[in-house]
Amino acid sequence: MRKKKSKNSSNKKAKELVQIREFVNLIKDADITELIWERDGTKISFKRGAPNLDEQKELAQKEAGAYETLPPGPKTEEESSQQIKEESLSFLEKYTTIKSHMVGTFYNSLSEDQSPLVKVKDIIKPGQKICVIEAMKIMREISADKGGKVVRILVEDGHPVEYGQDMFLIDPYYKKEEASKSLKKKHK
Amino acid sequence: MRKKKSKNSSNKKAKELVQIREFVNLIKDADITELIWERDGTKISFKRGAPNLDEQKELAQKEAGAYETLPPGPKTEEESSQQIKEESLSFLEKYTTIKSHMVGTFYNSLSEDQSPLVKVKDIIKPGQKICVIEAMKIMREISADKGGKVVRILVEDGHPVEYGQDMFLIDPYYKKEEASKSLKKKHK
Amino acid sequence: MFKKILIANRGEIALRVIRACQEMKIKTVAVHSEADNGSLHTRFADESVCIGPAPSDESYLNIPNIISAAEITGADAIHPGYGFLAENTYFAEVCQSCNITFIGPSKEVILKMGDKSRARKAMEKAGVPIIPGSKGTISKIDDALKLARKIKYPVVVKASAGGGGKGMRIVQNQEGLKNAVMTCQSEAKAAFGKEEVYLEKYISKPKHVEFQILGDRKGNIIYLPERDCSIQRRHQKLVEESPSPAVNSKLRRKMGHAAVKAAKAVKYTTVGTVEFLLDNDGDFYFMEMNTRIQVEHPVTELVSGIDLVKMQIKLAAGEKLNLDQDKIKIQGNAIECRINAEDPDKDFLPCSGAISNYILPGGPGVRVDTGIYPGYNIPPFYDSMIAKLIVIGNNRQEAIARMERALGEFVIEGIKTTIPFHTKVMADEFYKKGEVNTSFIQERIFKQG
Amino acid sequence: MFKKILIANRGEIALRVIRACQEMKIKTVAVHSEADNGSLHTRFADESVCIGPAPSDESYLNIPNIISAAEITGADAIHPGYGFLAENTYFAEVCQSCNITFIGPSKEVILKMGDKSRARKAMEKAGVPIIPGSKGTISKIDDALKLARKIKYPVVVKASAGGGGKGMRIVQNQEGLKNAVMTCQSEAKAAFGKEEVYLEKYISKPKHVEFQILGDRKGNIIYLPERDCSIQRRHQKLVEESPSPAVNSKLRRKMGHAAVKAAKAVKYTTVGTVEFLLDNDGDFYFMEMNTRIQVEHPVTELVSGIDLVKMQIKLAAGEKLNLDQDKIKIQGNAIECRINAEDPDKDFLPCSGAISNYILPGGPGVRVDTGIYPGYNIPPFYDSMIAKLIVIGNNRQEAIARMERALGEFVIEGIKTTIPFHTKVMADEFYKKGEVNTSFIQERIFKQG
Repeated sequence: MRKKKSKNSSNKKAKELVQIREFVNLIKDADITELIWERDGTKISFKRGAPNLDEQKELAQKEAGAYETLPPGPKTEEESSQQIKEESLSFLEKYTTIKSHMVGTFYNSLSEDQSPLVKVKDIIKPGQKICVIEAMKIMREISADKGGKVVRILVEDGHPVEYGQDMFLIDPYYKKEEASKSLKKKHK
Repeated sequence: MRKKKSKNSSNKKAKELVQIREFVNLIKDADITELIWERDGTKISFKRGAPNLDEQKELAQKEAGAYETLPPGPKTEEESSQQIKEESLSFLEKYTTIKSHMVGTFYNSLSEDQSPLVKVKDIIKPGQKICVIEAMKIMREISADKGGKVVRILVEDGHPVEYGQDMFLIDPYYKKEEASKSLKKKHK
Repeated sequence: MFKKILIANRGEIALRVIRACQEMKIKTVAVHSEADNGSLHTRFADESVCIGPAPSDESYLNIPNIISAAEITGADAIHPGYGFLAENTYFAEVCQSCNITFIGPSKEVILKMGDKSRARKAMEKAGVPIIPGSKGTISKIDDALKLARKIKYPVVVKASAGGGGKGMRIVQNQEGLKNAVMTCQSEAKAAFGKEEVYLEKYISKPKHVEFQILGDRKGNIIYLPERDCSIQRRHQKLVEESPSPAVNSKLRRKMGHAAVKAAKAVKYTTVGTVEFLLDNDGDFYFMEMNTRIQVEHPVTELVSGIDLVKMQIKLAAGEKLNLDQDKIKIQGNAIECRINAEDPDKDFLPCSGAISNYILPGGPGVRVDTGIYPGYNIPPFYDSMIAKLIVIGNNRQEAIARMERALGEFVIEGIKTTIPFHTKVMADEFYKKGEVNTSFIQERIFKQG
Repeated sequence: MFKKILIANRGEIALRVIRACQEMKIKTVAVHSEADNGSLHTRFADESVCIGPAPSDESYLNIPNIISAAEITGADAIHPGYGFLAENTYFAEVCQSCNITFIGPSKEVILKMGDKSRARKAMEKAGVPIIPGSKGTISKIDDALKLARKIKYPVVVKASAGGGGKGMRIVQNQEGLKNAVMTCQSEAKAAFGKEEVYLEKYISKPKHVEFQILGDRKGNIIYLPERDCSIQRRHQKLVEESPSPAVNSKLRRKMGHAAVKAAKAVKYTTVGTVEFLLDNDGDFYFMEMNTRIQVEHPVTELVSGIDLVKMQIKLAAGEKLNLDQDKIKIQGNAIECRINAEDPDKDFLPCSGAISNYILPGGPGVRVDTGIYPGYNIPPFYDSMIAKLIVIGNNRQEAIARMERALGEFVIEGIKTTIPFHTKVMADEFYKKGEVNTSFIQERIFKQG
C-alpha cells in the first residue's frame, strides 16, 4: 500500500481559493461596490467603483507577469494561501480547475517509482491521465476533463481529496507561442 | 367610580397610526423606493421614485381638502384604521401627537356630567387641560405639552392608555384665519 | 471504544450522533453533499468530507465515497442514522469487509428482519403474537369458515399477489365470508392472473405501539417504556408519545416481554424497535422490527432518562448492557411533534427555501432536535422533516399543555411548516383524552376542516 | 386560581413566568419599557402595556404605572420575577391594598428576612446554625480568647463600624489574637472614630450551598435537593449545579432540615431559598434567605422534576402543597451557566448591541431560558444576563460533558459573551473533580491567564 497523508492539511488551501473565486463572481454579478469578509483571523475585502487609473495600470502589469512569479511547486499552507490572496482578482478569474469526482487518496504518479503524470507548466489535453485516486483499496486512473496549462497542483501526493475538491489549477487561455516554448524546454 | 372600558380595543388603532408614521419617516430618510410590510393580514406598501405628475396633482388636492373630509369623532376600529391607511402620507407627516406619560384610564372630561375638555377642530394651547387619567384610583388632570388644532382624539372616553400612547392628533401648522373662523363658529 | 466515528447521514440525526460522540469524547467525521456544504452537521463535526452532488443516490447513498471518506479520515466506525443506508445489508457488509464497525445489527439480522414474511415466520416460531390467519392460501370455503370462526370476525380476505389495499375484502360475519372469498378470487384472477387468496384477522382502527429494545453481545436484552405512534398520515408518523395512553403497566409488561422475545429470536445485539398493532381488546400483534435508531427515539430518552445513541455506540463497541429491567422507571409523559417543511393546507406539499425569522421554543421540559438555523436554506433534495419538538411533563395533561405553548413559541418564517397542524392535534378533545388510533388524523383532524 | 397574571419583569424570567401561565391556561400581561417594545416577553404574553421609558427606575421600578397596568388589564395577580421589585416591601404592600395578589411572601416576611441582622437573630432563636461569634462587641482580651477557643481558630476580628473587608483581621491562633484585637481597635478608632470590634469564626474558602424550600398556608414546608453556587465572581453567581458535589445524603438531610426550620421560623408560605456557607469540615452556617424565585431555579427543576414557577403560582393562589418530602428524588445532575453579554477579556465589561449570527444548542438534556433571538438588539439599560444554559446528565461527568458540547454549539455573534469563559470553567480539572469553593474563579480560572 502506498503512503497516505492525513486529511485536512491540504484542502484548506484549495477551499480558500474556491472561496475567493466565489467572491469574485459575487461581486462581478452584483451591484456591490465594497465587500468585507472576516472569519478566523482571515479578512478579505473587495472594492469596486470608478477605478483609479494608477491602480488599473498596476493590475495590468501584474497580470502580464503573472505566470512567471507563480511558485512552481507546493508551499507551506500559510505561504501559499497568503500568495493567493495577494494575486490580483482578474488574474484568478480566468483560471479554471479540475475537480475530483470521487473521495479518496490522491497520487500524482501511476506507481511509487514512476515520475509524476503532470507537472506545473505542463500543457494537458482533455482525456489525458493526470493522477490516480485510491478508494476502497482500488487505484483509479483519472483523466483530465479539460485542457490547458497547469498553473498549480492543488493536492499533494498521498493526500486525501473529497468530492468536488479542486486538484489542478488550469489556465485554459494560455498563449500558443508560450505553449510551444514550454514544450521545447521540456524536450531538451 | 367612572365607567372603564377594557384595554386592547382602542390602542390598536393608535399603534397602527404610529407605525405608519414610522414608515413614512423611514422611507423619507432612507434611499428606498419601495417598502412592503405585511403582518396578520394587514399590508402596507409604499412606493417612491420619479413621481408621476397626475399622482402629484391628486395628492395636492387631497391635502388641500384634508381636514374637511376627516371624520370628526371616533369610528369603529376597522373603519378608522382603514381610513388612516388611505390618507396620503405627506398629509400625516405634518401632524404631531400628544402622548400619555402615564398608564391609566383616559377620560375626556373632568367628571361624568361635564362636557369634554377638548373636541375635534378645537385649538388648544400648551398647558391647557385636555383630559383626565385615572391611575391607582387617583384622577389626574393632564395638560397639553404642545398646541395646535385637534385633528382627532385617538382614545375613547373610559378607555385605557399606556405610557407613550398617542392621545391627540394635532396639527401644529393650522392656518390662523381658519383658527379664528373656527373660534367664531364656536361662540355663535 | 471507538476513536473516530463517521456519520453517514445529514440533518438532525447527524447532529444527534455528533452530540453523543462529543459527550463521549469520540472524534466525528461528517459527510455531506454539495447541497449541504456548511450545514450544521458539517460545522459541528471535527472533520467533514464532501461525498457527492445534491441528489442522495450520488451522495448519502454513495457507498464507495462514504467508505472512502471513512478511510481517508481514519474513522473506525460508521453510524448510519435512520433512512439512507441504515438498513442496507450491502453497506453493513462492505463496512465489515473494510474493518469499519457498522453501528447497527449484522447483515444477517437486518436481512432476517427486513423481509416481512421471513420475520413473521421467525416471530411465530418464537411465540410472539402475529396477526392470526391462514398459513398459506385458502382454496376450500369450509377451511376459510373454520379459520374465521377460530380467529373471530371481522376478518380480511386478501389476494396473495395484491398489496397496498388492492384485492382486499373486509368481512364482518359468517354470511359474508363465502361471497367475499369468491369475489376476491375472481378479482384476483382478473387483476393479477392468480386467484390465490388468504385470510387474516382484521384489526379495526388499531393503535401503533412500539417497544425500544436494547441488547448486548452477551444475550442481555431489555425493553424500555413503549411509544405510541398512532398519529399517522398515510403511514407517516407525525406525533409520538411515551408512555402510550392505551397501555397500562400490566399490558406494558406483557408487550415488553413479547418484544424481548422477538429480539432474542434473532440474537439482537444493539438498539432496535419492535412495532406492534394493538387492538381495542388489548390484543397485540407483531408488525415489524426496525433495526436502527428511530426518529422518535427522544420520547423514550426523556421518559427513561437513557441516552439511546450513546447506548447504541457503547453496545456497538462491545460493552455490556449495564441496565437492569426492573430499574427502568417512567419519569413523566413525553410527546414529540415532527415539524416538516410542508404546507398542511396543500395536502402536505413539501416546501423548500430560505428561513427568514426563526425563534426556537425553550424553557422547562422542552427539547428541540434540528439541523436548521436562522437564514438556513432548506434544499429540495431531502426529507421534509426539519425539526423535532419534544416535551416532557409530569403527566400527559402537562405534556400536552407544554407542547401547545412550545408550538406557539416556535417561529419559522419564509416557508410553510406543519406547526399549525400540530397545534390542531394538541387542541383536539379526543387527543387530549388519549383516544387515538391510526385513523385519528383522517377522522378527527381532516374532518374538522 | 388566578385569571390573569401581570409579570412585572423583563427578559428570560418574564418569559419563564409566561410559559408557566400558558401551560396553566392563565392569561398573561407583559409590561415593558420603551426600549423593550417588541421583545419576546411582550410578544408571547396575551397583552402588553408600555409602562415607561428605558431606564428601569422609570419603567420596571415604576410602581404606579405597573399597578395601573394591572388595573386597566384586569390582572388579579402580579409576578415580580427576580430583581426589580421582587423583594420590595412597599410594592408588596401596594399590591395588597389594591387587591392584587403579590406572588411572593407577605411584606412582613420580606422585611424579616431582608434585614440581615434581624434574620440572624431569628435564625439563632430558631436553632439554625449561624456563624459563631461574639454577641456584641468585645472589650476584654480574655473574653476574646475564651470565645476564640470555643468557636475554634481561625477567627476574624472585625470593626463594628467597618465593612467590605475594611478593618478586618484574620487570626490563625491564640498567639495572634491579642495583637489583632488591639491593632484592629486602634485602626477602627482611626478610621471610623469608634474602637468597637467583634469576633467571628473565619470560614476559609467556603462553599455556597442553598436549599430551595416550598411552603403553603397550612404550615407544610419541604426542601428540594440543594444547589451549589460556589462558582462566583465578586459575589455574582456564574455557574450553579444540583446536587452539590460537596454534599452527601446525610448532610443533605441535615442542611435541608435546617432550611425548613429557618422557613418555619418566619411562617414561610411560598417558594424561597435558604443560603448556607459550608466549610471543609461539613459545618454549615445560615447566610441569608431569598424570598423570591431565583435565577438558578432551573437546576432544581431538572433534578427534582418539579416546575417551581407553577408551584409558586399555585401556592400564591392558596393551594395546598401536594408534595411529600420522602418522595423527592434526585434524577441526575444539572448544571446552569449564566450567559452574560460581557467581555471576559475586559474584566467582564458589559456589552450591548445587535446579535448577528445566533444558533441555540439543542438535543438531549439541554434547556435554554432566554429572551434573545436572531437580530435582537441588547439594550444597554438592564442586567447583562442574556441567557441561561442548563443541562442535565445521568451523573456529574455526563452533565459536564454535555455542558461542554452545548457551549460549543451556542453561537452568539455581534457581541461578546461569557460563553468562552464557561468553556474554561468546564474544562478545569478541579471543577471536574468537584473541588470548588467561592475562591475558585480567582484561584483556578484567572490565574491560568
